[in-house]
This record gives sequence, structure tokens and C-alpha cells, in this order.
Amino acid sequence: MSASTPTKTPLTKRPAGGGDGSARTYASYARPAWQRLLLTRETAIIALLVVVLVWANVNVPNFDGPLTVYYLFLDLMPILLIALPMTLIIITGEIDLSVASTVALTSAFTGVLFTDAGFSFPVAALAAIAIGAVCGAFNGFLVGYVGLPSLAVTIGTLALYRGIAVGLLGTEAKTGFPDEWADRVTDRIGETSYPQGLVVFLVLAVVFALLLHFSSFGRGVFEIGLNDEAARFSGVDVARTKLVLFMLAGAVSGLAGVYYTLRFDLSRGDSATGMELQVIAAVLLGGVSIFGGRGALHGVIAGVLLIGVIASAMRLEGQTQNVTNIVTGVLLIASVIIPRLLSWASGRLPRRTRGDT
Amino acid sequence: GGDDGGSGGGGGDDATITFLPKNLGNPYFDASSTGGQNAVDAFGGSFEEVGPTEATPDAQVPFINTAAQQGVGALVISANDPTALGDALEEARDAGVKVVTFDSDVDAEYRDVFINQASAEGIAKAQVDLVAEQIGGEGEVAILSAAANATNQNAWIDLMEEELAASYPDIELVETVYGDDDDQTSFDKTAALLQTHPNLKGIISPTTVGIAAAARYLSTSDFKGQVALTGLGTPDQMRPFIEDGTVTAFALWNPEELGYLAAYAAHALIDGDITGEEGDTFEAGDLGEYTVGENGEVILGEPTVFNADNIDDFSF
Amino acid sequence: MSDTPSTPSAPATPVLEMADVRKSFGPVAALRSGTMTVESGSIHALVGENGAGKSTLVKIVAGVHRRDGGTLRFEGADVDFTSTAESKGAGIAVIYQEPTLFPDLSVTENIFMGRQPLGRGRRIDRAAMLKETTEIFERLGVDIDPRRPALGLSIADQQIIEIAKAISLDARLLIMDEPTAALSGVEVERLFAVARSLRDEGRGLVFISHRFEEVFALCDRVTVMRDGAYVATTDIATTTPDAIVEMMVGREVGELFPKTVATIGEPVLEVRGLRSAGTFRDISFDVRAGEIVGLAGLVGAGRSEIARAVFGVDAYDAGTVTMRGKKVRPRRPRAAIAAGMAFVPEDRRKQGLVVDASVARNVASVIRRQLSSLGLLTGRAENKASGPWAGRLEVKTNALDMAATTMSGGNQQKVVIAKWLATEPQLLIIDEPTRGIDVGTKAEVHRLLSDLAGQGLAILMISSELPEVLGMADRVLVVREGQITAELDRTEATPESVMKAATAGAVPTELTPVLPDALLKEVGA
Amino acid sequence: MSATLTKSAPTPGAGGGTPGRGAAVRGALGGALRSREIAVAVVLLVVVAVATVRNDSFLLSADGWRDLLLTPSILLLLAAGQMMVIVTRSVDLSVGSTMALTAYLTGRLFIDVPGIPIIVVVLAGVALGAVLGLVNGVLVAYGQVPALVITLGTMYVYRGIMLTWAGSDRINAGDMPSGFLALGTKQVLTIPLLTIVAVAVVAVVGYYLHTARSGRELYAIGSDPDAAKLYGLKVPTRVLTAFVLCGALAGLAGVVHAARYGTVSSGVGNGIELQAVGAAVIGGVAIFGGSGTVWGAAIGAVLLVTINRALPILGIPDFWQRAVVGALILGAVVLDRVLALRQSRKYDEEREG
Ligand SMILES: Nc1ncnc2c1ncn2[C@@H]1O[C@H](COP(=O)(O)OP(=O)(O)OP(=O)(O)O)[C@@H](O)[C@H]1O
Ligand SMILES: Nc1ncnc2c1ncn2[C@@H]1O[C@H](COP(=O)(O)OP(=O)(O)OP(=O)(O)O)[C@@H](O)[C@H]1O
Ligand SMILES: [Mg+2]
Ligand SMILES: [Mg+2]
Repeated sequence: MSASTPTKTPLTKRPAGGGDGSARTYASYARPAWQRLLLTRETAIIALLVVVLVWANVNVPNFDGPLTVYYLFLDLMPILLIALPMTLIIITGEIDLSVASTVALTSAFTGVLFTDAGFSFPVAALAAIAIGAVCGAFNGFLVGYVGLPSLAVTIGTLALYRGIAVGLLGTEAKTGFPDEWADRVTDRIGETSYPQGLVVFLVLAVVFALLLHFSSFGRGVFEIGLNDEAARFSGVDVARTKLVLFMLAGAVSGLAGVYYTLRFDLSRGDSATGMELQVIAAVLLGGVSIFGGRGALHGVIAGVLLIGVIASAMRLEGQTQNVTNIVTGVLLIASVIIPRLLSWASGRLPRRTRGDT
Repeated sequence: GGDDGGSGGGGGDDATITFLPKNLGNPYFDASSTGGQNAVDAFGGSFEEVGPTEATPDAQVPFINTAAQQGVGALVISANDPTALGDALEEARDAGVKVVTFDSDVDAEYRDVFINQASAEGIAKAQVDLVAEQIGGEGEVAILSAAANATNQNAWIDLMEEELAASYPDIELVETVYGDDDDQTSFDKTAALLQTHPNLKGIISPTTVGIAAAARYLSTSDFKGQVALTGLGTPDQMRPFIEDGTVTAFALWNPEELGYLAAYAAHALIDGDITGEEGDTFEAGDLGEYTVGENGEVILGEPTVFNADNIDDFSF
Repeated sequence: MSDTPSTPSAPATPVLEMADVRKSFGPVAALRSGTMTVESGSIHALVGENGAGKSTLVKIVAGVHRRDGGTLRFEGADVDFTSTAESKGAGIAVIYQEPTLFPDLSVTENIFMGRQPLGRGRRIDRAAMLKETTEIFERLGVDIDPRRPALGLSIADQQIIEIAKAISLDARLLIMDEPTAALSGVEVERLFAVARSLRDEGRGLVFISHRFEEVFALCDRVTVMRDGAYVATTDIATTTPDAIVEMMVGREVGELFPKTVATIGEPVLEVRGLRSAGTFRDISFDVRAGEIVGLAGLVGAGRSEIARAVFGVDAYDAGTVTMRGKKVRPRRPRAAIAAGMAFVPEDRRKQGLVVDASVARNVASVIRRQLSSLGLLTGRAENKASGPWAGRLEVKTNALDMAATTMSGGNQQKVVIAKWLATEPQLLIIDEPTRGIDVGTKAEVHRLLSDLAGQGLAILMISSELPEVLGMADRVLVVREGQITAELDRTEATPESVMKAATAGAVPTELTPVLPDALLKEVGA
Repeated sequence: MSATLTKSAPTPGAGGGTPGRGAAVRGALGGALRSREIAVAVVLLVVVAVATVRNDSFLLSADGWRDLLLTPSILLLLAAGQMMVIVTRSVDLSVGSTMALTAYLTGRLFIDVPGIPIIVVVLAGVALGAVLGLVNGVLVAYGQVPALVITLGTMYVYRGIMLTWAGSDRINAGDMPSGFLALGTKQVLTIPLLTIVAVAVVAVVGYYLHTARSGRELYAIGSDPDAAKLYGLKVPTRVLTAFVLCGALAGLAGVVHAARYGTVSSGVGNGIELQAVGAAVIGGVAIFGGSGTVWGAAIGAVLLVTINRALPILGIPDFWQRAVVGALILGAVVLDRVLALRQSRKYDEEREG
């Protein structure tokens, strides 16, 4: 079977009703390019991000300082990283609540392998990433092959992985990880204020963007989210796709765990507590539909940055975490309610009334 | 600046002093921040309190970063981890921020001065002595701590174990459990302790949240009066339990004074009166003069023991 | 039962009067002028092509949708239902086109949801509920445990629950939107008996179906709709199927079964001893190049299951599937596709298409691996590849990025077929190729199948429409209860022989005779 | 599967990808307790029995008996509320924050209005919870947006409000009247009062869900929201009701927390929302709605809490408790699937036979 165009013989004769005898041709798009590119959720989020950035630069003291961007990326790195696979998972209509626990678990393993087992750091780190992948594979197996709901499965592994991390280390906190590795992550790129770890993220972001938006696999991801039965009938291996995605989430969480270990020179069982919800909030804010089937990575990255920039600006303004949390929450709700209101106002409530969870 | 007569002079009078406790909403740190605020009011400048909602090091780091960005005069911090905050603190110091730790220290290289509430040995010994006295020098005891990784609690627990082994061979430490400085967890862990160890004679809780929760459980339990409870607590929280006899005595330094002293140390650092070298001395308002000791430590004093006789004299 | 359709008595009182009812969904004018009068004590057919607006009209009467304009009178009074609860309360029962059951709840609860009999203290009176259900089931002659959950019921049983639901309402107007689409002959019979007895009790009934034989067997009057508008109402007794078809389509329909005799070649698909516990067993057959093999049988006989197993969507317990001499790995649709199979499934909205995705993505969805270069796939490549296929099948859409949701059923079916033809298969499995498709499009699909076979494609066609099987297939395999009970050559296959093999004897006699001439021409019965 | 009624696969996480013919069958067999609840109850009994054998004070001492019954009461209330929401195919992640707000309100009222009758405070807590639930409900039911997103948002917002309101204050035992705190441990015939309250709530919820039309409609809505609309059920109103009830129960849980623990600090109810969902899941409530009983959720809650308490007695160190809880949730979900497969096989056989 090869990609083909139906040029050989006409397959249908003229239907009784009409037509001029030649096959129809179609415009590729119903709307002009600027509309397709600009009138999207993603553009709205990016615009909002720009507005907030400009506002903060003008109004928030010290926001324009050189440290802001540096710290912003250092803080956001794990969320940025995990948001990549999380986007794909949510687009298939699933969810992974266990990522933060996987971060803690892999960080704990990095510590144990490096400090107690005497592995060299790169080996310990690679092993931790592999363990992350195994954690993800376990989720993916239960969701994809056993067919269990991911919400329930990952609530379970959320507790399980965190429990193993805490159990493994107990009161201990491992420290003393090699500085040269930590520096590779946190040192600035040249004279800029971007940490070097950002390169890893950028590479992964490109890889994930190609995977999601420019590959057959990515098309399958969207199809599964929109209609997994139809996807299966067209030869998409739904179970394997889910397994792969959860594995990716696990491996990237493992990477984030190693990052955590290096950035804080610390491996503890309680690292990254509650981060799963931050990641999910950022992904949803970035325009990914919780029903699956819709979303784009550039929106998600903008969503993560938006939350980070707001938090950073508000800290500089001397606001407490509480107010930041309130703003984040309101933003999240607004991001789903406002499109609803708009489409309602424009008189065409979307016909989609799928599950509410 | 320099036009405020309240301090010993110098250029840092209007500098900001930012307090970063382990977490917000913890009465112990509320008291220390009050002390800090009072001190700053006294010597002039501006006081800020920021902090995470959860007592973890990763949550504290962004606040340290922000202090560096703002270029505050000094950061006064109770650390959730001795090493994890190191890089962030270093960056802050590179940006010209003086770093004072209080209550819970980081490794000495990362800060200028540590304001110690009391020597760790003193704190450990005070609690061990209290429990030994209350249970008659023999029997099983257990410890209800804060988070499993809490630096100062873990240091004290180690010292308490040594002290028990050395001075009270008849007292057996049967278990250490962790209430995560959360009321509900501490409460439930107390219940579990009492059930798991029916012969338990005493509980030491070297954390204000833990001792209050444990007292609350004990006061409603059959074990009230049979199992002794002591540790570190604030008088305000413990008053009802001293009154109803659940607890006979517990210890604590005055956290308000701790914050007050830390703010003055910060002020002295900003002004350049001290650098954190051993032997530096500075004036701490109502508390008088203090000298920086070994490793840049300043010790507030010995803990106060509170009991039915004196508890009403204190309010914090 | 008295079977002669009773001519409506002259001064019958109208239960339902609709005039010029309009409804638009955004830019789509689903109903432009809905007009219909239903008398009590009569059964009124409503026919029209797919997308003619029948279901929309029904949903307006039921209160699912609010109308944009026009008048709606029920039992002489103007009404404007804002919810289905109101229409129910007024005495209207509706069986919707798609069964709407709650899978987790018991059959009884499904029937009474929202209006359960209440006992003391407004408690639900479960005993009364159960008793009433049992009575209705007895009347319908069905054997379903009223306490079992609806989950796991066959479509036919679900439809029966829907009917029971409507009957339990004791409504004065009963509207049935394609209730027979999934029923077998016996069940249709039973439904008709109930419908007639309801009519004889003086109730008004509306019956929607694409099957003319049913319309002519059951109904008294018929209203025809086209493109959202009323065309005409006539007495059944004074019209013919051909006349109705012409009114529906607004043009003359070409030959419905343009089957050309093809040269039949080597076997493409060989199935041997296929078995799946609880579903089918001992399934062995071949499909050869250029041949259309029809799989006939009653609904629920297991034909779709066989097709799904062959294509690898479902697992099977034993047996082999071979394509051109090579064994095909089980349970891997991708392996089947690689071996040259294509599968147009029976439920196009759920299985055939991703309705929320664009036409281009749907058409390119199976071939997109080949469209990738260096593993990268662009929208441009998809558009380029899918445009010609959509054009070849005359898919009606403005642009390739339009979502398939907005399309009519017939158009959606064309997109599904385009998607599979794009893979240049050697075997096309097509399940219910024209289910719920209007007459005009049907003829197009049939012509297409015939042409494809002429070009040497092997086709396995499953159809519950006897005329379609008889008209299109070179060879007919009849499936009953998961087993192949007969293999009939085109010349041997008659309605009687197929029905006999499908039902083990008892052929419902009533439903075969009334077919439009256009249909009968090619059946050669 | 095409021919048989399967559950429409909602996202996220629908098991739509179930390979082969594993039609998920999770039927409510009549109204009777199904094997699911019994299985969990048996596990609970085993846990209690083993713990008691290891250390008889777990059950037989006065404190042990009281704690066994008393400790689960908060989670019991939350799980009952959560169950009603889950059954309509929603979820409420904001219950922990709701509980924190009402717990703080409780203390605040006692401090600010000296001599306020206890019952007024309880009602105020419940009312505040209901209002917070109403906000969730309006957004979810009328905004037609997924509950996961909305309640994730309100989880942040409500807790932020609580922390901002409380500032650096917190409520200590000394701030609340002893009569109120005594409720935390008061026993009637050795049964703690709070347990009686919680069990009564569960009983009322169970009775409502089983015998009231609107209760059954909650199941219908969760089972198939589109069908519910076609049936003419008042879907938004019912969903709203479920959220209000869930909020009210979370409010009550907040008051109970204040009475039981005597202190209200910033961390009240942190992470308890996932425990409440976990309890419901363990108890056999389908995460995508339509099936499960409040009894199941209640037993699940008791099991979750009791296992946590029993582990130290069974000699499993403190640190591993969370891991055990996680394994338990996974075990419950897998068990559900096994029972469902068995059920679907039964239907297959019925049809064949
Ligand atoms: N909710 C809706 N939103 C937008 N368009 C709709 C909606 N419901 C129906 N339509 C459109 O209205 C038209 C009429 O649809 P309707 O379902 O009434 O047709 P029908 O006569 O019942 O067809 P069939 O025989 O296939 O059941 C179609 O073009 C359909 O796509
Ligand atoms: N009376 C019944 N009740 C429930 N399930 C049934 C019944 N009869 C058959 N089935 C099941 O239905 C399935 C086969 O139905 P299916 O609809 O696929 O058959 P089909 O012959 O392809 O019919 P269709 O015309 O719908 O394509 C099998 O799983 C079979 O067990
Ligand atoms: Mg229709
Ligand atoms: Mg079929």
C-alpha cells in the first residue's frame, strides 16, 4: 500500500443528481490564514502573557532586573518539562496525577543510587530516568491495556510512588551531588540570563512539538482524544499509544526529578508536593481541552509561563502565595468559562455535551 | 537614611528586612515575626514577611530568589533544609543581601549569622530531663516530631538519644513518628503511638504543632495523666492543657525574642557593625548586647520551662 | 390482528398539528417549514432523505429543541415545550432515533426514570414499578429480566426498552423515529402489532422509516419532507413507493442496484474455522478478486462481529485469516491494513470517522504514514492527498478543513469510503454500506461498489437490507446465531431462501412484498 | 460491542481503549449491596482483626474502640458528598479547601461572637460549605465546563481566601468553648457522637439516593448525560444540587474538624480531596458516574483511615503508609475491572445459552 491519488480510473460515474462530470476540487481551508492563526485559544494566551509581561516590566519594581528571567526559568523548569508529555496525555483524554510523585521517587532514587550505591552521577541519573519510565509504563499499562480509568489509576500511583519515595528515604535527605553537574543545569548560557538547563527543555519542546503536530503518531493522539473507537478502527494502536505517552510522562518526570536533585542539591521524599496540579492547571490554561482532542504545545508553554510570570510579579509586589493562588485559580476558571460565555453569546452553544468530569 | 534615632547609626536604616519563616500560618513563626517587626519598628526601616504555605525547601527557594531580585537589605530565614537552599542563598548574597538564619540553620557557608534559640544540647537535655522527671526515670518513651526531614528536630532527636543513653539507661525510646507539623497528622499519630505501645510512659514532642495536637488527643483519652507529655510548645497553645493537668511542664524559648534578636543581627550586618566573624558584638535593643560565637552562631539563651506556676506570666 | 390498513375515518380529530415550523442550528437551517397533521387513531408515516429534518421535527415536538417559528398545536391547544418533561406530561411519547438508555441502571428504572411511581413519603415504589414493567413486557411478549442493568443489552433489546418506555407513558401521541432500523423481522412484527393495537385504542402514532415495505405495511397516511421542508401528505392507499421516492428526492432516482457481472479471480481473503466464544463459531469462507460477497442475516446474528474479528479490531479464539496466501496477525488492525484490507464499519459516527476532525484528516487518517517524509507529516501533505479522493467521491463540503460533524450521514459515509479507498486495498469489508442513507446516495454507493468490484477489488458486504444483498452480491452467505447456515449463489438467492436460512424456518411473510419497483427490478426475485 | 449497550466513553480516562470485547459491565444489580461493597467490608474486617490480634488495644481498649469509630468520621462525610458528585460524572477537588474555610469560620465565630450557640456555628459552617458548593455547581452545571477544571480552580481560590482571611492567626483549642470541643469526643453508649452524625449523614444520603426520584436521577445523569437530557431530567439543577450537598457536607466536615482537633491552621484538609475520591473509588463508585453506593464510599473511607492506623501496629513503618494506600486504591480499581469482566462474561453466556 502506498500513498496514492485516485488518478487511474474514475471510481464513480456521475451521480444522477448533477455535477459537471469532473471530480470536485476543494479549498484547503474555509477561513483565511490570519483567522486560522490568530483567532485561537493559544494566541489569546500568548497575548495575555505578553500583556502581563509588559505590565509587570512597567509597574513591578525589580521585575525588569536580570535575575527575573533566570529565576523564572529555574523555577518553572520541572513544570515546563512535565507539561510537554502531560499535554499529549490530556489530548488523548487521559490524565496523569502521578507525575509529581514520580519526580520525588526518581529524585529519591538518584540520591540512593549516587550516595549509597556509589554509582557515578550520570549513571544514577540515567537509572532514575529509566525508573521514571517504568513508573509511567505501569500507569500506561493499566490505562492502555487493562483499560482502567486514568484518573483512578493515577490517584493510586500518586500515593504509591510518593509512598515509595518517602519510605525509601525516611528521615534522610541526600545531598552532596556533584557541583559540575548542578552547574551544567543552573549556570547561565553565556552572558544571557537563561539557565543552561533551558537548552534541554528547548530540545524536548521541539521534539514533542514535532511528535504532536507533525507526525502520524501525533495525529493518532488527537484521534484517540476525539474518538478512540474510530482511531482503533483506522489502525491506531490505542493501547500502545497510551502506554508510550505515559512512559514519556514518567521518563520526563524522571528527568525533572534529576533536575530537582541537582538544582537543590537534595533528594527528599517530599519534593515537588502538589506539582501535579500546577502542571495540569498550566496545561489547561494553555488551551488544552480536558475532554481531549484539542490543544497545542505553544499554548501550553505560554500557559506555564503565564502562571510563572504572575507568581513572580506578585512575589515581587510582596503578595503572599495565597493571593497568587487565588489569581491562578480564577485564571484557570476564566480560561474555560470565558470561551463558553463567548460562544453562548454568539448564539451557538457548542453541541458537544460529553462527560463533565 | 540615617535620620532615625532608634539605632546605632550607619547607612542601612531604611533597608528592607525580609522574614522568611518555614511556612506561614504557624503560630511559632507568627510570634517570631512579631518580634522582628518590633525590632524593625525600633531601629527604623521596613519589615516584610513572606513565605510558602507548605514547609518545604523547594517552596522557600522562590522567595529567596525574589529577595535577591528586590535587593533587600537582609533576609532572615528559618530554613526547611540545611543544604537545599544553599545555591539560592549564595545568589542572594552575591546580590548584596545579608542572610541571617534563625530557629533552623543552613550550612554555615551559606549565611552570615545564625541566631540559635539555645544550644542544641541545651534544648535536647531540657526535654529529656523534663520527661525523665515526669515518668520517674524509667519506662518507654516515644517522640512525635515534625517533618521527617526537619533539620533542627532531627538534630535534637539525635542529641536526645545520646542524652537518654548517657543519663537515663532505664528509659527506652521505642519509636519516633512524624506529624509533619500538621495538626491532624500529629493528632492521629499520637493516637497510633498510644495504641501501638500500651506501656508507653511519656511522649516528647519537640515541635509546637506536635505538642499541642498530642495534648489535645491526650486530654480526651484514657491515657490522660498516665502518659506524660512534654516538649517544645507555646504557652498560649498549651495553657488549657496545663490547666486540665494533661501536661505538667514543657519548654520553649521566647520566639518573639528570637525574631527580635534576628532582626537586630540583620540590622547590624547591613550597617556593617558585624560581619559574622566570631567575637563580633552588637547591640540588640531591649535584649542588650550579644556576641557572635563559633561558626557565626548567636545564642539567645537557655529555654524557659513553663508549668502551672509560671505559664500565666507569658503570652505568645 | 387485522392487517388491512384502515382508511382514516373522515372527521378524525387531529392530535398534532404543525404548520411552518422552523429551526436553525447556527448557520444550518435544519427545518425550514415543518408541516404535519396527525389524527388520533391513525399511524402517520414521515419519510424523507437523510438530513431532511425528520428527527429535528420530532425533537421540536418532544421539547428537545425550541422552534424558531411556526405553530405547534397538541390536542387543539397551542403548545411550546421547553423540555421533554413537559411534552411527556402533556401526553407525548417519543422513541428517538438513537436509543437513549442509562447503561448502569436497571431496565425497570430505565423505563420509569423521572416519573417513578411514588409510595408513602414520596418514596419510589419499586414493587409497583416492577409489576408494571413485567406487565408491559408480557404485552410485548419479550423475555428480558426487568432487574438486569441495561448495560450489555443488544440494540434490538434496547429498542424494545424504548418501546416499553413509550407504552408505559400511556401517551396519546407516540412518535417513533426509525424504531425498526435495528430490529429483526420477528421483532418488527411484534412492534407493528403493538402499534396497531395502540392505534385501535385511538392514539395517534408517527412512524419514521427509510424502509418502504414497513411504511406500506403499517401506516395510514404519509408525509414527505425534503430539505427541511414539507412536500406533501397522502393516504398510503392512494400512493405508490415510486411516487413517494420521487417526492422525497425531487428527481428521478437512477438504477438502485447497478450490479454488473464482474470477472471473478483468485481468492483474496480466506477465513478458516474462525471462532469467538459467545459470538460465532466455525466460520470459513473465501472472498475472491472482483467478487462481492454478501453476509446476510438478522441483526444480532454476529455478522459485524465476524467482520471485526477478520479485520483484527476484535480478538478471536481460534481459526485463521489469510490474505493472498499470507496469514494475517490477529488483533492488529494495522496488520490487516498492511495486508490490504479496508473496513468501513457499521457505525460511521462512532467507528468510521472522527467526526470532530476535518475532512482532510479523516480521509488521510489511514495513509498518513505514507504521507510522512522523514517521519514528519504536514497538513499540506494531508490536504494534497485527501482532496482528490474526496472529489472522486463527490463529498459535499466547503473546504477540506471542515469538521465532519456538520455533514449529512450520506456525506459522512462517502468520507469513510474515501478514507479506505485511499489505501488502495485489495479487500473492502463494508458493514451496512447504506444504513440510514437516503435513496439518492444509496444508488451512488451501490454504483461505486459495483465499479470497484469491476476493477478487481474483493468486497465483503454486510447488510441487513435484503434487497441490497440480493441486488449487489455475487454470492450470499447467511449467518444465523454465529454460524454460516447457507451459501447461496446469486442465482439461488431469493428473499425466501435467505430468510429461511437466517431464521431457521419461520419467515415473517408480511414484510417482503411491498418494494418499490425500482428496488425489485434488480432483485430478480 | 457495537450491538450491545456499552457505556459511552467519557474523557478523560475512559476505558474506551479496552482491547477486544471487554465491554465494561458495572451494573447496579437492583438496589442490593453488591459484591463490591462486601469485598471492601471484608478487607476492612480482616484489617481490624489482624490489628487486634497483634495488639488487642486496637479494638478492645476504650480509646481504641473510640478512635476506630471516630477517626474516619471526617473522611466519611467528605466521601459521602464526593460520592454524590462522582455519581453524576463530576468530581469536586475543592472539598479540602472548603473544609479549611468552614473550620476557620467555626473558630472565628467563637472568637468574634462570644457566647454564640454551638448549633448556630454548626449551621453557619454547613451554610458556608453549601455556598461554596453552589459556586462550583453553578460554574459546572450552567457553564457546562468540566468539573475537574472548575474545582481545581476553586481549590486554589478557596484555600487562598482562607489563608488571606486568616492571615497569621490561627485557632487554638483555648479559643473555642469547651462545650464545643467536648463534642469531639462525646460518646453515646460508647459510640462517639461525631461518628453517629457521620453515619446518620451517610444513611440519609443513602436513603435519598435509593428512594427519591431526584436521587435516582443523579445516577441517570452520570450514566449517560445526553440520555438524561432527552429524558427531560433537570440535569443542571441536579448537578447543582449534588455540588451544593457535597459542599455542605464538606462544610460540616470543617466544623467537625474544629471540634475534633481543637486547632485550625493553614494546612487543614490539604490533600484530603484525593483521599475522598480515593475512598469512593475503593468503595466501588465508578469514577465516571452512574454506579456505586454511598455505603461503598463510606466503607472505603473507613478502610482508608483504618489501614493508616493499623499499619504501625502491623509493624509497617510510618513512611510506607502512603505506598500501602496507593496499592489499595489500585487494587480496588483492578478488582472492579475483574468483577466487571466476570459480569460481562455472564451476559455473554446468558445470550449464548
Ligand atoms: N443539533 C444540531 N446542530 C446542528 N445541525 C443539526 C443538529 N441537529 C441536526 N442538524 C442538521 O439538521 C439537518 C436535519 O437533520 P435531521 O436529523 O433532522 O435529519 P433526518 O431527517 O432525521 O435524517 P436521518 O434520516 O438521517 O435521520 C441535518 O443537516 C443535520 O446535520
Ligand atoms: N438477543 C440478544 N441480546 C443480546 N445480545 C445479542 C442478542 N443476539 C445477539 N447478540 C449479540 O450481538 C452480537 C452480534 O450482533 P451484531 O449486531 O454485530 O450482529 P450483526 O449480524 O452484524 O448485526 P447488525 O445488523 O447489527 O450488523 C453478538 O455479540 C451477540 O452475542
Ligand atoms: Mg433522523
Ligand atoms: Mg452489524
